[in-house]
Amino acid sequence: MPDMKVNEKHVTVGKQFHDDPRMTMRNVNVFYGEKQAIHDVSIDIGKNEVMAMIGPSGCGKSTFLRSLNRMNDTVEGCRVEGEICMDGESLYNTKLDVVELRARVGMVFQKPNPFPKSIYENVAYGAKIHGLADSRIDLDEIVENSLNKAGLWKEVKDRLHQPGTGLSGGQQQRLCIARAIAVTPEVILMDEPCSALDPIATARIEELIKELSENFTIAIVTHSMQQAARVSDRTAYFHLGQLIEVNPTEQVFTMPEHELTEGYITGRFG
Amino acid sequence: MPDMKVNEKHVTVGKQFHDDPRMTMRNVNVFYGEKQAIHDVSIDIGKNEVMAMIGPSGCGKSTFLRSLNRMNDTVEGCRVEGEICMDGESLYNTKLDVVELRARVGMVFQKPNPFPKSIYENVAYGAKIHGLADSRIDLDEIVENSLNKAGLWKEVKDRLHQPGTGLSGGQQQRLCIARAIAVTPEVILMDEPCSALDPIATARIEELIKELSENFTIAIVTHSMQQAARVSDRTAYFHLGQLIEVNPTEQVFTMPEHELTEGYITGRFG
Amino acid sequence: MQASTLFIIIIGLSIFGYFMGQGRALALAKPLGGIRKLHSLPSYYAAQAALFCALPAIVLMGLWLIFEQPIIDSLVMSRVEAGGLIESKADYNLALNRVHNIAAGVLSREGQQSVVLAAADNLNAFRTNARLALTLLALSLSVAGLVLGLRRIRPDFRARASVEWIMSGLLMACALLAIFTTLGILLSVVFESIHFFRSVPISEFIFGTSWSPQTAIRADQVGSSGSFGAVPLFTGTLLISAVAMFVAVPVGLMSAIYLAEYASRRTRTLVKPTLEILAGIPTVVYGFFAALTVAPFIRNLGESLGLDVSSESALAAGSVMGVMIIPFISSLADDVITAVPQSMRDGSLALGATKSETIRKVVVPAALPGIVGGVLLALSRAIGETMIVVMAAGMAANLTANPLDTVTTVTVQIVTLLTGDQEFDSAKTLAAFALGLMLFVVTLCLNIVALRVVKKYREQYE
Amino acid sequence: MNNSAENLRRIQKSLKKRYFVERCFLWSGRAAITLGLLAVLVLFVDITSKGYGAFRSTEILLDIHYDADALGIDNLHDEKQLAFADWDVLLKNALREQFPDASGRKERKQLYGLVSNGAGFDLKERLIANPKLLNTSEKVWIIADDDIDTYYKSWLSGDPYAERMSEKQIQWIEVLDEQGAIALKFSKNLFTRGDSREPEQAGIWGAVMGSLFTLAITFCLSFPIGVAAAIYLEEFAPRNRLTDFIEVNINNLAAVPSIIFGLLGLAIFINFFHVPRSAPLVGGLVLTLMTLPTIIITSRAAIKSVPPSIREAALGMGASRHQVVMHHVLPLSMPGMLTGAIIGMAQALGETAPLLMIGMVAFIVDIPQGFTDPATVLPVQIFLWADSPERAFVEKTSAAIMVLLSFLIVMNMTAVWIRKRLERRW
Amino acid sequence: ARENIDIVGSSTVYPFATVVAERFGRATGNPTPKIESTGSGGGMKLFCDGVGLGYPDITNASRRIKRSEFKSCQENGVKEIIEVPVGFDGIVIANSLEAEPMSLTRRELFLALAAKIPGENQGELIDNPNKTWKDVNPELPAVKIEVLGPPPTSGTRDAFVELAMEVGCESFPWVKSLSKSDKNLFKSICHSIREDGMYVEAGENDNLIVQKLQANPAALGIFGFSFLDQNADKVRGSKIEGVEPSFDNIADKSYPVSRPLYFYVKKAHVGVVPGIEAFLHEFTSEKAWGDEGYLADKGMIPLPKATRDALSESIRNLKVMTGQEDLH
Ligand SMILES: Nc1ncnc2c1ncn2[C@@H]1O[C@H](COP(=O)(O)OP(=O)(O)OP(=O)(O)O)[C@@H](O)[C@H]1O
Ligand SMILES: Nc1ncnc2c1ncn2[C@@H]1O[C@H](COP(=O)(O)OP(=O)(O)OP(=O)(O)O)[C@@H](O)[C@H]1O
Ligand SMILES: [Mg+2]
Ligand SMILES: [Mg+2]
Ligand SMILES: O=P([O-])([O-])[O-]
Repeated sequence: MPDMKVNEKHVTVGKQFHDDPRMTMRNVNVFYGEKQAIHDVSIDIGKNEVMAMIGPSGCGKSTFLRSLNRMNDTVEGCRVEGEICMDGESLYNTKLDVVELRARVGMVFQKPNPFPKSIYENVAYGAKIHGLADSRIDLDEIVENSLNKAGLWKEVKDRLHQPGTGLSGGQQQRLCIARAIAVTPEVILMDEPCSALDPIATARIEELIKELSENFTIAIVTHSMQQAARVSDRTAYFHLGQLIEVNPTEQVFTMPEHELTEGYITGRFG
Repeated sequence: MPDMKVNEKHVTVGKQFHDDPRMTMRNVNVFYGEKQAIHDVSIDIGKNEVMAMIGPSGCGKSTFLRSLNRMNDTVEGCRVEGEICMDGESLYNTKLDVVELRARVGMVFQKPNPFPKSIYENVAYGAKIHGLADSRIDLDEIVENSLNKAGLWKEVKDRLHQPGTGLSGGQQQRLCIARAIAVTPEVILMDEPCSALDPIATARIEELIKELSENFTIAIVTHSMQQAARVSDRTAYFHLGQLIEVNPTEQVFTMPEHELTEGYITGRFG
Repeated sequence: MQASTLFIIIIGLSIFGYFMGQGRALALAKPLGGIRKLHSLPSYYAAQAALFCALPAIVLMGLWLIFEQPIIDSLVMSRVEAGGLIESKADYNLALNRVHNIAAGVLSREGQQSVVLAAADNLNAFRTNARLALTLLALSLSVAGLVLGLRRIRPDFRARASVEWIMSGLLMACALLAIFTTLGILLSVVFESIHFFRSVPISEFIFGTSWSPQTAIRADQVGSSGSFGAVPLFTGTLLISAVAMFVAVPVGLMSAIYLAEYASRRTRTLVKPTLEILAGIPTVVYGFFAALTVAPFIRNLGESLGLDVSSESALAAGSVMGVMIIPFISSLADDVITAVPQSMRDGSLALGATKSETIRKVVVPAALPGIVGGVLLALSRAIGETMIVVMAAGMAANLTANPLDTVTTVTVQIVTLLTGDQEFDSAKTLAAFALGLMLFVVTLCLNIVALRVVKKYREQYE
Repeated sequence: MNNSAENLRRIQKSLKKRYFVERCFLWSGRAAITLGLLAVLVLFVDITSKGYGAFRSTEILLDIHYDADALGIDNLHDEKQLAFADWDVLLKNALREQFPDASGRKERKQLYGLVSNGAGFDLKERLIANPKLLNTSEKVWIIADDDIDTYYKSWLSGDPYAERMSEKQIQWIEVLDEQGAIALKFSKNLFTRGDSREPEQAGIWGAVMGSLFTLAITFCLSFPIGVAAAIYLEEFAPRNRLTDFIEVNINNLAAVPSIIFGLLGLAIFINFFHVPRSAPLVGGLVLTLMTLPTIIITSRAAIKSVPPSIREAALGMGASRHQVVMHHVLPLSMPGMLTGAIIGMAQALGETAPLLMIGMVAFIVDIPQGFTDPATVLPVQIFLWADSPERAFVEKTSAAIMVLLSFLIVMNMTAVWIRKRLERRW
Repeated sequence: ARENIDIVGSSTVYPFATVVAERFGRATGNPTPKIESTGSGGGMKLFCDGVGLGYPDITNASRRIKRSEFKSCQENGVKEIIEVPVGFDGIVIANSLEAEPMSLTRRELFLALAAKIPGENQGELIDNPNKTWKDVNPELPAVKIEVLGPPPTSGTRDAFVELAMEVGCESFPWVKSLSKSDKNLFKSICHSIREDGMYVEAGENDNLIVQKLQANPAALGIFGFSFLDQNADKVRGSKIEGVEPSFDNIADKSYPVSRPLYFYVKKAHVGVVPGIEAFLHEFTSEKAWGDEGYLADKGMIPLPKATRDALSESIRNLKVMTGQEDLH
């Protein structure tokens, strides 16, 4: 990775903000104990927008993503400062019901983490706890639909009641995607959802993202720039915990504004 | 995924065998309980060869890879049939020393699994148990070298004694690679080693693979065909547990012999 | 109505409330387009109604049952007292008993004073009335709770939050119980200890090296040689516990490892519960075994080796105690070792580690907090164990580190002092409380240290 | 970095030693298991060899004549008559008839000493159950005195213990034996009666019921409370000084000598809440306090070992923390919690010391019918019998231990069965 | 309300009280009294805590009530106490049948077991130097002194000290004279048992001592007569002053080390808890505590007939203690 210095008091370049934002983040800092993992990030994610987040490994993409549905709460010693709002309501407001928030802001984790339960139970879980199904038939339908959308139905339809942990890596990843979309969240955060997927499955997921973006807001972390280019409206480039540049995806990949972004993009093709 | 049928008694097409093989597999079948995950696979991997394994998610790549250093032993209900030999010696020979085998055949798992120890301890672990270092200084050197090769040294050199589980996804993956190469195995099995890596880190690992392949044998599972094209000498295509085609990488990507391979390759770009 | 019947009725009512709540929630949801339109799952609305129905009524019942008797008694006795029969507390108690037994029909009514007879009748009347009142109150509270709980069911009512809030309260109350127990224990030993430290200086007790309560400090024995130095008791406890841990830790830990990592499932399901039997054999049995089988064996063995072994050696008591606490370590450690994710083992094995290396270097460290918990629990048991030592270790308070000698422990002294033939305010008996207090303080310190250490070496796996 | 060939050489060199360590490790595991099992075996064999004899008791066949006159009874429904009747007379008459050779006060007394002290009351019960027997005769197996029992058993095994027997008695027994009128029968008393001072009349049913009631209370309180406390501490409590304090406290409570819990129970439950002394209720409460730390500690260890990623997954789905606990953590840690319950309950089942303080170390004949009747428990019964002078109690003691162990095994098996069903490795 | 009689107290009296209780229960149809074995002191504490249903009706004791206890009883309102001596318990010194029979005097016992013994000179005290019985008396075997006995908290121990040690101690005239002049010193000489391992405090379980003796023939043990009675094939009682510890010898007082057993009844509870009077009568009936009574079968040594008769008279009248008795 090119050893470029980040200016001490950095300024994010590009179009950080959005006219019709669903989520607004202002001056967000995240710390793991002493260590600061996110520095002063301000950005909007618009309604029906797909926002891609790219950046070198360890730059804080997952951390930032996790702070959007307060999953960072579960990490001991992790602290979030600044303002993160969804539809104008602050997430870190003590009055906010974090459970409801997480039901509205779904998440697919970087490492697939299926429950040690059957495949069916894995997918049905969210629907069950949120009361999305009024009957067993509803539930079956939700499960089938979700697995179908995640491109896993055909592979697992004969073994729905076998443990989810007995699936292959990619299957687990798709299971986790199916599980997340089964509760039809309004915002979906995906942390490298296709990292373990073959091209065909990846295409399926990308299609899904497109489909979902018609109604929902999606933030996706990815290492594949092609993928970012294919699915996202805007792309944010992170570097060492700072948000360097946000711009329409087209522009980021063709004429990045910031030299760091350029370095990263060309480093790829160089 | 195109719904093409696999012929009942299939025949692998292409150049399955190698003149100077390090590992020879003949009629390998792998079962999880009742379910057969690998069907009658025969293939050679040559000395100083990089073999890429591709195929749709769930087709048995990880399973096959794991049977090459007998990691399948640890899965309850998993059974391997057929002959797998390294340098002419059968791996499933009861007399074979599986510890030595695994020291010689290193493995990087699909899901990064760092030990709940410090970063340093994670990398030094193999060297310590095998007694590869005579002194603390040797050990420090091994750790630094390995981390460097995996492209992680710069990021973690100030926090060597913090837990490896506190790293980002990509960092954990590189940590596991560093851990595997620290014991200098002769054969390295890598299960999607770059799935969570950004392009720069990926490039670093690919370079590493090239470097290692001068002396060693490498089998790599990957979903990125570009990656396969960049690093491998031959490519094996798996489908539903069967080995469909093995051919020089060039040929597989330009004019695959089997229609299934072609479907998979073009499905990607289509 | 009997309290138990009432209790069952309330529970029944609350079960009924549950189904009512569920039905109501479902009925509310239907026109809205399914339960997704409700804030919470129907079961939460139902649970909310059930809790509202049961909890207040049961709390009322509990309080009522605790205070009913004293209040009725004082009501009943106020007449008797007015009758001028009562001169002292003793009279009061007696009269009260008489009233109770007459009321219960155990004593005949013949020859009793009329005040007492009246009081007995009163008592019965009060009781009947009180029960009636309780029944009515509890049932109406329960029904009121039910109605309120049901009325609160609205599509936007945050039933889940409400139920979970109550549940959290209950959970916390359970955890706080530990504090109350501690408080209770302290209270039940502190006063007597203070009493004790009035006659024996605290410094002598803590630092004295001679324990010999045989010539106790009685009023008529000023200056005699009774001495209350607790040091030998604590070293004795330590010695025996050390011997016990020396037996239990290796055996327990190795058993756990073997069961979790090497043994077949079948062996494991058979052996683990078999070992657990060791924890349930009455300590009296162990005591006999230690005193009559192990101790002579060790003595004879020692003699044939030319060693001077006491016939009630710390070794005998300690090793038998060690056997008893094996399952505390083996079962607990087995559970936590089994819970370490397979991927940790895979990571190590793939690097060419042998199974034992994997276990020693990866699995056990990852499971360490749980294992330490088990070991601490076993150690605690060893320190607190009484019967074995009473029977096998004797009561000679020697200050020694030689396991072949006989020593005594704090618990032995507590038991003999408390159950022996004493005048009850003698320094001897009080010493038991002081010992209890001191043991409490010492183990508290040990535990604080242990907590620190565990925190430091904790390896959290993913 | 060292090159691969050099490393391989080193690895191969190290292997021998490492395999040696591996083998030692494996063998020490086997040795540990063997040791543990051996301990169980030794204790079992020891106890069984001492106790099996108690399951049969010596009985003597006598021809009993229910003589209303001798009894001084005319109405079997008159309580008063029944209470004052001299039931032993029936036995005495029967014995005198059987052995007319007994002459003189002393010999007579020895003769009457053949049968149990309480056997007269057994006849009373027999007669009341079947009033038609009055003034008729029947042959009845009468339970023998404990000394006779001890002698007869030792005599059968070829090593007679005759210290407490007179010449005459020995002769009589030989005669009875020839007639086939003395035999070992299954000891029904052992399983149907409460405590008694006469070993041949003593049974453990009272103690079994006492244990049952006591443990029912202990389990119903300590398991839910313990699990709840563990859940609170691991999953909900903020990590601060207070929770550290609670944690230390709980660990510390485990080390409190059990007798101190007895003191506590005495102060709180008996003196403050006026729970009746000697009742299973108070015993159960005290044992609850005593087993709570064990259950809490084991449950916490079990909860701790649930991988955090599972919690994350569920939280990420929008599950509340309570749902995470109920749906994931609890099912996954239940086997460990059951281990805690097994050990805790086993401990409670075998405990005597705290019961000393709350009056459960007592002589109680009547079988407890509820949670507030005076009762004793199995280990206390063992403790009391072990301290009795009568030698026949030695085998009774061991028999009681055997019963306690069976109780324990049945109790554990249930829990183990559940635990096994819940266990999984992930 | 409580219907059963509640008895607490001495573990020594426990086996006797329980027989009576059982017979009482079976014969009368009353609920069988509940008897706790708490030790004499513990029983006395419970007993004296007050009157009323929550407190025991009767306490057993293997020694007489102490003055301090009596006072405490009075203070807590337990004013009227009926004292019932029921019989004797012999304290025996026994060893395994495998070992040589022993014949000891109380002086020898004192010399073997005291912490300090009088030295050569008048008024001098030396740490007990005796290691073997031969050191005590050259005619005794050269066996190491090892005596298993009750701990200082036990009533049996107190009785042993008073009945054996103190008498042996008084065989030294200058010590005896101390009993008038310096009572404290006298007690500290005569009542202190050595703590250097020769005297092993073996707990209160007499059966355990018997079995330990069997396992260790070199040792002697101190315990109640009934245990000797039941284990005649294992242990043998040593002669004291040439007298064997047998039933008859204890009864006629020729065996010197025996102590009286008592129980105490709250008069206030008579008529409050049903059956107390009947229980008293059962316990003090000839068929129970008489020479041929069932208590004697259980190993209790009866009181002399005359004493019994006198007592049963006063018991029938529920005569209470006056506080003028000669209590310690
Ligand atoms: N432990 C197991 N038990 C049962 N079935 C298993 C287990 N592990 C894998 N399988 C099944 O075996 C088949 C092959 O799995 P494998 O992990 O080898 O796939 P893969 O090719 O590595 O896929 P991916 O690219 O998604 O990792 C899949 O159908 C999978 O569901
Ligand atoms: N639990 C933790 N404790 C301490 N440091 C952490 C923790 N998790 C992440 N970090 C550190 O914070 C930084 C950002 O991590 P993050 O996981 O957000 O990276 P990322 O951008 O997702 O990288 P990747 O692409 O490799 O997943 C990294 O330096 C990482 O080491
Ligand atoms: Mg990440
Ligand atoms: Mg895979
Ligand atoms: O229990 P005792 O008081 O008789 O020793």
